Amino acid sequence: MSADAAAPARRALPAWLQRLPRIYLALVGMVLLLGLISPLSVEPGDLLNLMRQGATIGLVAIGQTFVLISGGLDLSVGSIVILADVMAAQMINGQPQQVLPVTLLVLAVGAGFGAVNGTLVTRFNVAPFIATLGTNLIVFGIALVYSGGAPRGSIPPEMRFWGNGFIGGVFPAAALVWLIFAVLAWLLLTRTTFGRALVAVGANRRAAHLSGIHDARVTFLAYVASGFMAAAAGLLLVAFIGVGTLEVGTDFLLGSIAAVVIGGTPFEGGRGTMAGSFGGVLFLMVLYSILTVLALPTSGRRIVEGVIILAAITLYSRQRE
Amino acid sequence: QDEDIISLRSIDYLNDTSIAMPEGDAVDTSAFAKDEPYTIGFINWSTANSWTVQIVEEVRDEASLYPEIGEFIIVSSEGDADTQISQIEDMIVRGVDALLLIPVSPDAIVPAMEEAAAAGIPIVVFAADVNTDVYVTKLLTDSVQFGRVQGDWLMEQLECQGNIIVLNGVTGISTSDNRRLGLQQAIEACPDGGAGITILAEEDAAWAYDQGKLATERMLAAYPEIDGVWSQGGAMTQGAIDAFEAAGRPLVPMTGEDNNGFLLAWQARLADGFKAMSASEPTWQSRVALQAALRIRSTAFRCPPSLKTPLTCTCARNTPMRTGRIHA
Amino acid sequence: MTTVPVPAARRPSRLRRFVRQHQNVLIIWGVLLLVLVGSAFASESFTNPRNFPNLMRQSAALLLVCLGQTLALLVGGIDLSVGSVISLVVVIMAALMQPTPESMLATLVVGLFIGALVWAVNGFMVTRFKLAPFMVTLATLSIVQGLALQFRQNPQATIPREFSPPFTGDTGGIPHPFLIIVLATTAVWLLLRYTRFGRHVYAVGSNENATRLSGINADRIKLLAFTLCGLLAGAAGVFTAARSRAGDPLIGGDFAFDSITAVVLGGASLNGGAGSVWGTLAGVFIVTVLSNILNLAGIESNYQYIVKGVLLVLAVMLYRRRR
Amino acid sequence: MTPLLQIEAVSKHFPGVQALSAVSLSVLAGEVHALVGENGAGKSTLMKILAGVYVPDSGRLLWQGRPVTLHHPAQAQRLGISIIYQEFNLLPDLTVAENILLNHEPRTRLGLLDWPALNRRTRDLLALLETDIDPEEPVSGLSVAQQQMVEIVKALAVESRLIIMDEPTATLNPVEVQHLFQVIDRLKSRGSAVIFISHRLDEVLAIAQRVTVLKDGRWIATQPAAGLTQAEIVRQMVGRSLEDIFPPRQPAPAAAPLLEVRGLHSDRLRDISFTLRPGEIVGCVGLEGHGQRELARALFGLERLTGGSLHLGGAPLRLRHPRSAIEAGIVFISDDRKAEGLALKLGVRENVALPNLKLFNRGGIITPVQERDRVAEIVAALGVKTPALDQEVRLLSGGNQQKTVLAKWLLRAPRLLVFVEPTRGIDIGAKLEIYQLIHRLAAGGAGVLVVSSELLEVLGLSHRVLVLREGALQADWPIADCTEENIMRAATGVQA
Ligand SMILES: Nc1ncnc2c1ncn2[C@@H]1O[C@H](COP(=O)(O)OP(=O)(O)OP(=O)(O)O)[C@@H](O)[C@H]1O
Ligand SMILES: Nc1ncnc2c1ncn2[C@@H]1O[C@H](COP(=O)(O)OP(=O)(O)OP(=O)(O)O)[C@@H](O)[C@H]1O
Ligand SMILES: [Mg+2]
Ligand SMILES: [Mg+2]
Repeated sequence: MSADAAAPARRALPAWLQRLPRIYLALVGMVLLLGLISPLSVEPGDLLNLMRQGATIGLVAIGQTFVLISGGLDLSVGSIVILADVMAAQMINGQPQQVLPVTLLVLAVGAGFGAVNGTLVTRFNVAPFIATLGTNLIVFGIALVYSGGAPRGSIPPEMRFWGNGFIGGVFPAAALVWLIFAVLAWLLLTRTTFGRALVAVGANRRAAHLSGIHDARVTFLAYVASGFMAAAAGLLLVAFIGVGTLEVGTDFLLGSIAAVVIGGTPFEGGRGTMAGSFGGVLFLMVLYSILTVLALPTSGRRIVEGVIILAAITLYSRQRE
Repeated sequence: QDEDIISLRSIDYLNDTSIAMPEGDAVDTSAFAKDEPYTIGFINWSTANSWTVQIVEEVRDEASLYPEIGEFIIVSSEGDADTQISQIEDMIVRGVDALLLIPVSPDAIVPAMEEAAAAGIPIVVFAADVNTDVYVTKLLTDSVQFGRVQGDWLMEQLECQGNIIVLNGVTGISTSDNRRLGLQQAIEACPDGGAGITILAEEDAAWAYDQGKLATERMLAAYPEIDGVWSQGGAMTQGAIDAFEAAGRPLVPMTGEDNNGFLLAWQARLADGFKAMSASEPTWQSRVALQAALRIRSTAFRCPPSLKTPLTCTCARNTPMRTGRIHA
Repeated sequence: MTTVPVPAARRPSRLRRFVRQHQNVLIIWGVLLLVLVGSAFASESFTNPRNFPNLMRQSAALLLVCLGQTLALLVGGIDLSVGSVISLVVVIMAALMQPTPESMLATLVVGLFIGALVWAVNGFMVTRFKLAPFMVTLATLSIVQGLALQFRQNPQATIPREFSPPFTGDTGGIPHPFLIIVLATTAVWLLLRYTRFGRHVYAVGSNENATRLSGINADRIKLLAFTLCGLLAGAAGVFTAARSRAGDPLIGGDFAFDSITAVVLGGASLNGGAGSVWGTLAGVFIVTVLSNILNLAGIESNYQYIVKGVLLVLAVMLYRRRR
Repeated sequence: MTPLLQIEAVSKHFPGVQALSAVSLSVLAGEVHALVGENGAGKSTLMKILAGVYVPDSGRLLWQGRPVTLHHPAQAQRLGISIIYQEFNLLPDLTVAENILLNHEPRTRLGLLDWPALNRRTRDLLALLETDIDPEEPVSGLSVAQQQMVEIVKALAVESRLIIMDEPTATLNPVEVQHLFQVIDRLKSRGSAVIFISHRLDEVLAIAQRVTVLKDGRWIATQPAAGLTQAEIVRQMVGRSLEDIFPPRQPAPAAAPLLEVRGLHSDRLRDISFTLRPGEIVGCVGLEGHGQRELARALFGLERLTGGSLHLGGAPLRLRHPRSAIEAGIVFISDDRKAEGLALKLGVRENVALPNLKLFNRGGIITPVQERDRVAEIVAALGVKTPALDQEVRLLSGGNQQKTVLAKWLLRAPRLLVFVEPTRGIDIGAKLEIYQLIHRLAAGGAGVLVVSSELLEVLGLSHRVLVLREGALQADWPIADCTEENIMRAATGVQA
């Protein structure tokens, strides 16, 4: 309707810019703002470090993107991250030769809980909100029981490198892990039949079903991917921390959803990009830096944080009519 | 570690005034006397926290020593006052013979506590303060003092001059707020009233390693000159240490709390002259609380309305690895 | 062409239609019944007469929030900010309230007003800028929490003792929370069922565009529904203030997830247009009873998580599978 | 006499399309004014401008001689304009009564909703069309045709001066169309004006006083219906004359049956058996709700069967999922394109590619170039009018949406095509193309089953006709034996 008037102007932009998720516009603005109030925080090394800081939540956001596109929601990621963290630390227990087998096991466990979510949603028709909320409680309980509330164990330096180290002394290893997964996920979403089917299922499940898409299987796989990515994030987190802990301060759940939605994947699904989610996570990281630099008390921080998120989504993520 | 706990078992805390210092006039609790077995309820404030896990383990162990305990119910409020109110109400319905309570909020749970008291349930409050006197006894270490001790140490290290960064727990939770208050008092106690100290940045890091490290990284990126770190939690301090080293910045004096990871990290850097201190609230206070509850119910016991457990602290002069109660 | 009589379709009996139309609500009440019976077996304290007022008190605030949440979900929204709103209401009421009846009444009104105001702002953002309610309320969650921390007093301000009885007391053995639950549920039900506004709420959530094309100002309906949602959150804040009598800036913490859980349990759809007040009521009771029985039965927190998660999923499975 | 409504030089541009270019038109009180044109000619756009949904880029509207601007549907309603949209705008979770009286709900003196009155008034309104829809039924449980009835009744619920009907008859059977025409006559005699849009030109000539033709967003002609012929209208619409809309039938070769249906039973089907040979086009008719849809759906695995068997090419068919049907070479075109045919928010390319992803992938990896080429080819072949391959489908005109559905199923040569209302909402030129296409596919050896409520379509297209009544097969006649009359008799069971 009236928004159509703006359309010709938008067409004047070069094609690649048009395709770039609009979050990057906001991201550039935020980096400029950060540079303005704290020039030291935007040196190249610091910007790369932002990518490292975003890596764990970035991995979770990748899985969350798949699930949101399918029209669902995964509330269990936070607990899966914690369980993976606790399991890895306790099982590896400082022994380098355990790293690989435990990593594989933990990823399988994450994917397994994803499969539980997927089964509840597709086979038993449980609303994703409730299914994943239930799993979230169960998985957290398991993490508590497994660790007795006080996780033990530690991570050998070889593995800690992936959380803390720098490749060639400059590029954060964690950021590399994130990038690799993001690119793979992007290919999966845009270049494979699975990705296509996923988008179609999110946009109109009935029509997709009638087009011969295994809608249940595709939805199921989205949850498996989400559980898997959450476990991967847990592994990266434990590599970052070095010990198992139930006391993870990062809010993986709301953080990941916020990043994905800010990145342009609508809450109702049927659309969405990995590049957008990637940018959404970076946006949050820059936002946190700005908040730190502003040195406000928590009350002020929370207010500014909310206002900036509101401003960002108002700026670019207007829902299309 | 197990041995330490066992050795602690035999202690009669209530008669050892060096451990539990009575304050105020003792009251007669004979009105509460009742035949065993007892059903005891314990409302913990959170489960996913190694300090409270230790609290729970110790009280569970202590409870196993007393055959007169018929049932010992442990639930946790997960830091939520509304949940805790409901749990107190549920304990009333359950008809527990005594209630051990770590308050989540100093005021919000008062009406529920009043109700429990009115229902004849003796309450033993410990580990966090509450603004009412309907409990039978209360067992505390002082959170303000905790922050103050940390702050005093840091001021001493910095000679009241320099830039510091602050890592809090969760603003709005009394423990976090009170410790922070203690820091403020320490700063203001400087000869110049604190004018020489600048708080560059301050953040809530939820007592967690990852948030402590991330917050410190952001602060390091923004501020080239940081002279001290006041952190009110050990895991956060450990994160701060790692962040300083990752940024290639020399370590500055840091405060922390009794936490194994932090203490180990500190010990490893002792030789390099890293200065740190650790304050600690004893986890065995839960044992004291349980003993008090049982005495209130079983014997005519003159119970002090308030007990103070000592705040211990480990400073650079001492060796950092203290006796047993550190969870390995 | 010849005109032919169309064979008459069988019209279902009133009862069968009622059952079919209210299938979800009936099933969820069945689930609630199961939970109640199971609880009675699990702990004898559950049937202790004291437990009834207890359960009512524990349900009332959640129910008020959930009624609002139901409205928000019905128009296709969601409210994540409700917990902060409760905190803010409680903090401000505690700071303002003096122990005089006038002051109490005035602060009560202020409390309601704050809730409505927050949601009027939320609603404005959602309708004016076409933003996703999830994101808007996630942002307001943060802002309002910040405000609650800003306005809190340290030490916490308290609320006069006399403020509680009208909300948490009882009259002639009937607990006031029970009356609040009955009144609020009935009022919202009447609103949804017997007013044009109520029907339009369902219409907007069911198909916003179609509603707009019917000449209805969909934005106004949404704005109003959101404001009502805020008003109910404010009411929950008032109740929580009466229950806790202190300005705790974090007391609202769990309300958002608990309320969405209860409402979705009650059959509301996160996509809008579907949901009912009676289903919500059952959902609230299920959530409250679950916590209650786990405490009464003395299940430890570590296991409480697992048991709660399993029961939650089982309850919904029992109920969703029938669709 | 001032016309009720004058449209003066109205233009409307959408990204990539000039939907209307300076269209002028007037509508008189008490007349039925038909609007015809090809798919995408701009008919619906013009109507939405009258309904206050779109604001024209230029031009103006005069209502009883006075200029008006309509920015919101409520404004159009206040003037007395009501509209039946081409795309349904019903609220699935609400009941029929709530839908029909949405925004006009009767209230008691207390201002509360009067549910008994709501249902009563709805029942009265529904009686106008002599339909038997239950006012308390949720709309989601209705068939497409019933939903269309609800849409019509909804527009009649308010006293309007101008009633716009955008393809109201597309889903109705002839009997229902007769009822609608009676209602239109009543409206006319009451002095209301009706704008009537349809691709069925016989209807247009039967009901309209004047006919306006649009082409590519331009006004072509407005003329009295009396004396006008279908051929003339088609010439104006298409720009050339179409000789015979139904291409000559090739006789179906005698061959072993492609599809054998034996003793099919389900909730709605009773003991249905028939065969279909390769190259054969079989029509299937019956009154709404008598099992034709279900029969078609059963062939795609969408109906729960309680008995009977299916064989394709001699091999037994077990259809557990649409995918197994697709893999067996069966395609199914549903009559509910919004719910079952298209993902409206996705582009044309994504929709067309969806059932065919196997064709352009290697080991699960899509090859975009191949995909684009194949989709472009079929889109061009079917003449889907879209500004870009990635245009969101919901922005296409109704007819072009339907063509997109066809495109997605015809990209691969299927063995058996099951069509439900294949030409619903499709203009006459495109219809011809689709018929030709069906013939080509049949000539290539595919079998075709067409379920249609357009009797003429079935008669013009099929080799054989199946008639269903109450879920049972009443007749299985070669086309030579079929007349409109005997088919209607078989369908209704009424002996003439
Ligand atoms: N995204 C989803 N959200 C909710 N329910 C779903 C979703 N996907 C599938 N389902 C439900 O799961 C059940 C099985 O779906 P469906 O019949 O499509 O499976 P399927 O595609 O046949 O799977 P497969 O071919 O692998 O057996 C259906 O009841 C369907 O409603
Ligand atoms: N909202 C929109 N955005 C972009 N293009 C649109 C929009 N609505 C319509 N169009 C385009 O405008 C043109 C006219 O469409 P319109 O719906 O008016 O055609 P129509 O004459 O009603 O066709 P049909 O007979 O198929 O219904 C088409 O090319 C269509 O794709
Ligand atoms: Mg049209
Ligand atoms: Mg299946």
